[in-house]
Amino acid sequence: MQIEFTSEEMAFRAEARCWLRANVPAGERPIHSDRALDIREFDLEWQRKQFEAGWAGISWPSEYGGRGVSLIEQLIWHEEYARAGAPRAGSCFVGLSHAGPTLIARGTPEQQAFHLPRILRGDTVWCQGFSEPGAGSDLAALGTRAEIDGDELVVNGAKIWTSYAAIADYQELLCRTEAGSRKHSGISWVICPMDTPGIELRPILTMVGPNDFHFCQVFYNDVRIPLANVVGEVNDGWNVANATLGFERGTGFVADQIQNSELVERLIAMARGRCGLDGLSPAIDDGDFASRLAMSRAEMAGVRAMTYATVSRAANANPGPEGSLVKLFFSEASQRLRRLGVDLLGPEALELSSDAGLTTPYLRSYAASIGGGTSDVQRNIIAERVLGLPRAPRP
Amino acid sequence: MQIEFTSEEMAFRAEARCWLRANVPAGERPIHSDRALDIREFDLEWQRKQFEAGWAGISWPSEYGGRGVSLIEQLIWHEEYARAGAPRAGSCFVGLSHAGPTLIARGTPEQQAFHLPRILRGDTVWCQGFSEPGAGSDLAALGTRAEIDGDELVVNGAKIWTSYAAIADYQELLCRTEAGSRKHSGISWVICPMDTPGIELRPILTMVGPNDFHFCQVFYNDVRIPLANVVGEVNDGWNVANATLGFERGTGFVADQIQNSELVERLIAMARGRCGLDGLSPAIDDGDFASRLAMSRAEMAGVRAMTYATVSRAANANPGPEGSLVKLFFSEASQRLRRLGVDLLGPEALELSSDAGLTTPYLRSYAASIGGGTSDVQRNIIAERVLGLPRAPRP
Amino acid sequence: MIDMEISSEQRQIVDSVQNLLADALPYDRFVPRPTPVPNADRAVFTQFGELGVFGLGLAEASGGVGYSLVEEVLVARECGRFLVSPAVVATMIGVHVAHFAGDRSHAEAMMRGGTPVAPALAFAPAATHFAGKYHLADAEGAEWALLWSEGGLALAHRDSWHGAQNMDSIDSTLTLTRVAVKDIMPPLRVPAANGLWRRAQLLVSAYLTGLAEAALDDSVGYAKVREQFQQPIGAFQAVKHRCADMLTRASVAWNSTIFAALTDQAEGPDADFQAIAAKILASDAAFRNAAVNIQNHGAYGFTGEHHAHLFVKRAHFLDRFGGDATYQKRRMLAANAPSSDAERSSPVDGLAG
Amino acid sequence: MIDMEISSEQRQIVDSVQNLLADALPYDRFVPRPTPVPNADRAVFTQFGELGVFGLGLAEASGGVGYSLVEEVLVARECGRFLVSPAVVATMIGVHVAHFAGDRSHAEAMMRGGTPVAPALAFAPAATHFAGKYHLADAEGAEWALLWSEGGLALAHRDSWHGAQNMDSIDSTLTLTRVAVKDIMPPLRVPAANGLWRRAQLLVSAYLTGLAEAALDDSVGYAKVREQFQQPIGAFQAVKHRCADMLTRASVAWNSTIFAALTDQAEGPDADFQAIAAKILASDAAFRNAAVNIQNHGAYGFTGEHHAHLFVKRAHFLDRFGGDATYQKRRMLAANAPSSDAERSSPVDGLAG
Repeated sequence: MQIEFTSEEMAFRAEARCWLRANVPAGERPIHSDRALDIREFDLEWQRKQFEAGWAGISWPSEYGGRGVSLIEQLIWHEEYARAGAPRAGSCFVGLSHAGPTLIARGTPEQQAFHLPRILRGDTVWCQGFSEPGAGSDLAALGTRAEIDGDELVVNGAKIWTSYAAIADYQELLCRTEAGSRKHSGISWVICPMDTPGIELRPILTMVGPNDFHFCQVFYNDVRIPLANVVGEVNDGWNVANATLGFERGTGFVADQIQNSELVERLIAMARGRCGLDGLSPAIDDGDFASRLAMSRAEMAGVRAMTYATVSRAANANPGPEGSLVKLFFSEASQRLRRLGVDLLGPEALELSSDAGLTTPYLRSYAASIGGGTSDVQRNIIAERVLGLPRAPRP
Repeated sequence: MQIEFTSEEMAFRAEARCWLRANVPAGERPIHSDRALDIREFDLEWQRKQFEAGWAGISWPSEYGGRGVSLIEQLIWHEEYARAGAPRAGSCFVGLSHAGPTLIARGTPEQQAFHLPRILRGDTVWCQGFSEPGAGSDLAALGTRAEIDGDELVVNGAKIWTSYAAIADYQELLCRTEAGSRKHSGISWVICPMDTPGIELRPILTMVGPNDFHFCQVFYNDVRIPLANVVGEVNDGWNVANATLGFERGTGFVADQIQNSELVERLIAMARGRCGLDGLSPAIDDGDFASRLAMSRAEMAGVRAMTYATVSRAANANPGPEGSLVKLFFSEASQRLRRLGVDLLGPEALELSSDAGLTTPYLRSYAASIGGGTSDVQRNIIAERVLGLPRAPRP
Repeated sequence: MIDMEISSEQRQIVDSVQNLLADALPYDRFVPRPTPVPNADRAVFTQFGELGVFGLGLAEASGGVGYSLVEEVLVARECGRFLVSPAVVATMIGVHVAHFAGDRSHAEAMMRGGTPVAPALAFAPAATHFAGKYHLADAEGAEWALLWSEGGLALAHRDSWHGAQNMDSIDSTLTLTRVAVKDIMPPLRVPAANGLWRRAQLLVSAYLTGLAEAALDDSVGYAKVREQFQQPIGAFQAVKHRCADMLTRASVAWNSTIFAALTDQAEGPDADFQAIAAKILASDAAFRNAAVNIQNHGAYGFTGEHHAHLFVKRAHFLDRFGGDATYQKRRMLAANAPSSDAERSSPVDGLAG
Repeated sequence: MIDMEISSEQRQIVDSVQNLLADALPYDRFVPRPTPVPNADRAVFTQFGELGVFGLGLAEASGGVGYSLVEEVLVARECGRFLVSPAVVATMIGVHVAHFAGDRSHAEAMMRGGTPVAPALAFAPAATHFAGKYHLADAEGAEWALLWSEGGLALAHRDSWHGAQNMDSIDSTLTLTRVAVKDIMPPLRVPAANGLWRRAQLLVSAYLTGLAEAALDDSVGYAKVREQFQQPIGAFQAVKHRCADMLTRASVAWNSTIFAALTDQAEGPDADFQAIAAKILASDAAFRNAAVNIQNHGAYGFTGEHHAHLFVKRAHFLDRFGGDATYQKRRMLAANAPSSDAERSSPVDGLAG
């Protein structure tokens, strides 16, 4: 066992840090969805900048145009990325972390040649079409169907919780290509151009704010997609979708984790600097704030240790269900931390856009234990697949 | 709505308070079970004292020799009882709160005439024989069988978690009198004299301390009990056992609740008086102690409000599954409070018999969410019987 | 006499308020729109006034309906359930403040519902006077603000709101206005010693309890119909147990609130103690039930299309009204315990000691 | 290089310790007896000594086995799993204290396992010297006590234990002795600045992690075989989710502990920070898993016939060794954050910043 970086890794860190500090966009990333095109432009411009400097596709193999660095260097990159205050990948996320890697794993040379460079150099935005209304945590209940009609698929159905649908060029779309199939069989993974006739969008307001239409519901009404857009085999979409599950092997949320660690430090400084209830002593002396801050600080250190362990394990084995442990712990610790932030902030927490900037992310943190598999789902995975406890009886 | 005591109730309180203050035993109740006979003698003597002064059977109707007071007066009695520091009923509890009331509800005149006065005047100790090894929360899985042989029952099987079995004269025993019956049918409620040949005891050590053999396992090997000892109809024992469920209608744990309220006050005083980590400022300024103390104080006030509400509801209706709400909340709040006590106490908490007397009851509090129906069982009852959520699928 | 059950007369009051709310202020008034739309609840304040909501607890001789704090608590709870603008609570309290301050004409105007009172959330609730910074909730169209500090309660006319500044509100259905008040002691005020603050505290606790209860009802209703893995999610023990815990918290909150109200009515020596405990428990129940309700709804709970998020946001407003949980916990420790030695030594007491 | 996986060489060490423990110190040594029987674990300390447990992390040149803190951490974790007397941890640390203080002969005697060291739990861990009141755990037969305060670590010979008084112990398998130490600075000591306290802290964290893991294993094993309502209780989501949370906590505790140990080995600037975080997380995991394990066992978990209760009681001892959670949280806030500006401004750092 050892945690000590090689001189190459240290040099990589220095290079990444140096470049990031110099190149991170100065302005704030737009957040309101009435400025959706601004968001697209901001995200793509930042992606182009990374591409031009050779940082695009940090986790992609170099033969596909990626940076092709080791897992540890990816970790270093994400750490430095977050510490430099770089903006989240945003609308480029699905292309870089899901669609691109899936094409690398299962796409045809033609699919790869067309799409991968466009993703990397910041030309195209992708969105995801996995979740469906009514299916919730039960992904196998997928009902969007695609009939094969000649060399085309004819898609009918609906998807939901699709981020950036309104500004995406393509969607990774899961649909049932075998009528009557159940659960995980008979599903295909399809590249769906978002300008295809028959696609309609309904923006969904989140609880975060009056203009936060982060998700869309996507309706498909006789949407005709070339059969050549299927990735992998027809009816093998479930496996194709899972091909990328372990792609970033635990580094995917490093930037979020670092941001939360930095948030703890900021809150500690804030609690030292602000007066508490009596207007005299600092808030850190007040009630249980000190204890909650200390616990959050320890928890975020714990999250980092978990991620390092995941990266370490990934060097030897494919990632297993243990990823659920990090997800479960991190999402709940983040929610505690975000709530602590608004409690410490006090009156200003009622202001959505206060200078402290704590309220909006606090509200967004309610999604942490829901998105990407609810905490209940994570606990089921841990109990059944890691601990080997019996599955609950199914009716 | 109103909470205001009548002059009769106030007079009752004054009388109870006055008598209790003057008559509560001065010495400590023995606790170690190597002094089991001392415990029996202590409990019975205190019961006799209450009987002689006319306080025995506070919840029993006067026609059966009880004090026959209203539910509110019972509540007042328990409040004053706890505040006077009166010892818990201990080995007299089952007779007074379960066996006696069951005989009142379902016993024959002969059973009543023999047993009730002996319970009231502190002659006999009763124990309970409901739980069985392996049955746990699933009471309907009862397996102790009793064959009818002439005018006798022949009992074979085992019971567990029987408090005071070693010093009890009688046991309220549930056994399966109909071979092959399942769940709640075919069970009888039997008065089992504990000196009947064929009964063997195995004391069970609790986690509380090295001599805390609070429970026994009870083995029945061809134990012959007169058929006349069946209470209610043969095979109707489940209903007989449930006849007393609502007997004290929410007042049964008032003394425990008051004791916990008084514990909060004591801990607050202790936290004000003791130095914290730095040896200078009081512990109440330390970390999260203040917050936890405030929360416990509020929670115990909440428990009291819940109990008053239960008593209020009982005046109009039979107690329903709502009792589980108080049980669930009280047991978990008590555990938090007991843990807070040892945390505040600090080093001395490692001493089982320290002057503060906080460690033993802290350890005992681990049973609070298990005994009398685990918290899981309470939550199932609340969800299914109060909220009407669907029962889980059974295999 | 321990009677914590709702009487048939009280049931009638609750029913009539529920009917009005279900009719005039259903949850679907919060259907999201492209631009935020603050609530228009004050449009029905005159109906509330006609129904007697604002004068419910004031004596008939003073122009009120002649009921007590208890009936006001019952109504405030329903207002929480229906997510009515918290100005309704502030207006209920405002009537008493104006009345105690001897201003009958303003009290009557408030009772009619024509002059809504906005809750003022103090930046420094521990101050012993009224000057300072406040957030006003839903102040548009309000005539008064209800100030609340350790100095007691006071009404500040909108003319005395200095430097009013509209802020983006965490809850887009409630406007949020920063104001400064310069009056150390505004003319229409009631000192803390009067005990009216307990009434205010309990109306806030009742509203918070209503939030906790409505969040529970929302979860239970959803758990019975929403299916996952071919069964209602309410059959899953995780969901089931969360709902059981929600009911437990809501039940503790309600019983503590009504117990405190009855203690206040009976002039019990522990009225302060109970009022503080009730606020802590109700606030805790509201926050936790609101969060669990979102979780129980999954992604749908995180949207602005369902009203689950409003329970969270309202809890933040009401928690701060009269001082947040951190402040209440400090007061809880400073309060006198109900079973003090003083009470014990008295042979007979008027209220259960 | 990020390698947090146990190497095959380390696996051999763990296996040999596990084999010894399973053989010599199985859980059934705690079968309850009518009178309390303190553990007799020190009887196998010489076997531990022969196996090299006590000199594991000391350089070969100094008479040790020549492994590092990491291997000691792996062994301490197994000791926690098997509920070995915490004197084993104190003895492991004691060897280093004696060595640093230059007392080779005592270090060697401790390494052989012939002179056990009892953990001394300070009544005032924040003191900057060593004089004061202590609880010694399992001191019968011990030659030394390991004192631990903000002054560092020190060994107090049993001749210097004043007013030794045996107290009823919360854990009847561990004797509890009150003693007073009068030496402000005992001769065999290591100042806090030396950093040996981190090693001690991490061995304690590893033991606590072992408790948390063993409690989890106990629950999972039971949940698979114990049936209620005709199915293994592990099929109930409530039990299942509690077990998942137990694993999560144990996993956080272990990874934090080993991460902190590796940081210490690499002389990372955040070594203090990580060591404090590890103790907080390991202590939390031990307490909570131990309590949940009792709950998962129902009434059986509350008995003294099963060893579930010992995880709780050991957690209380180990939590206090080096200062309890309240104290650790205070230190956590006082520690320097790992990503301090100082580290950031350096273009290249030796350890992940």
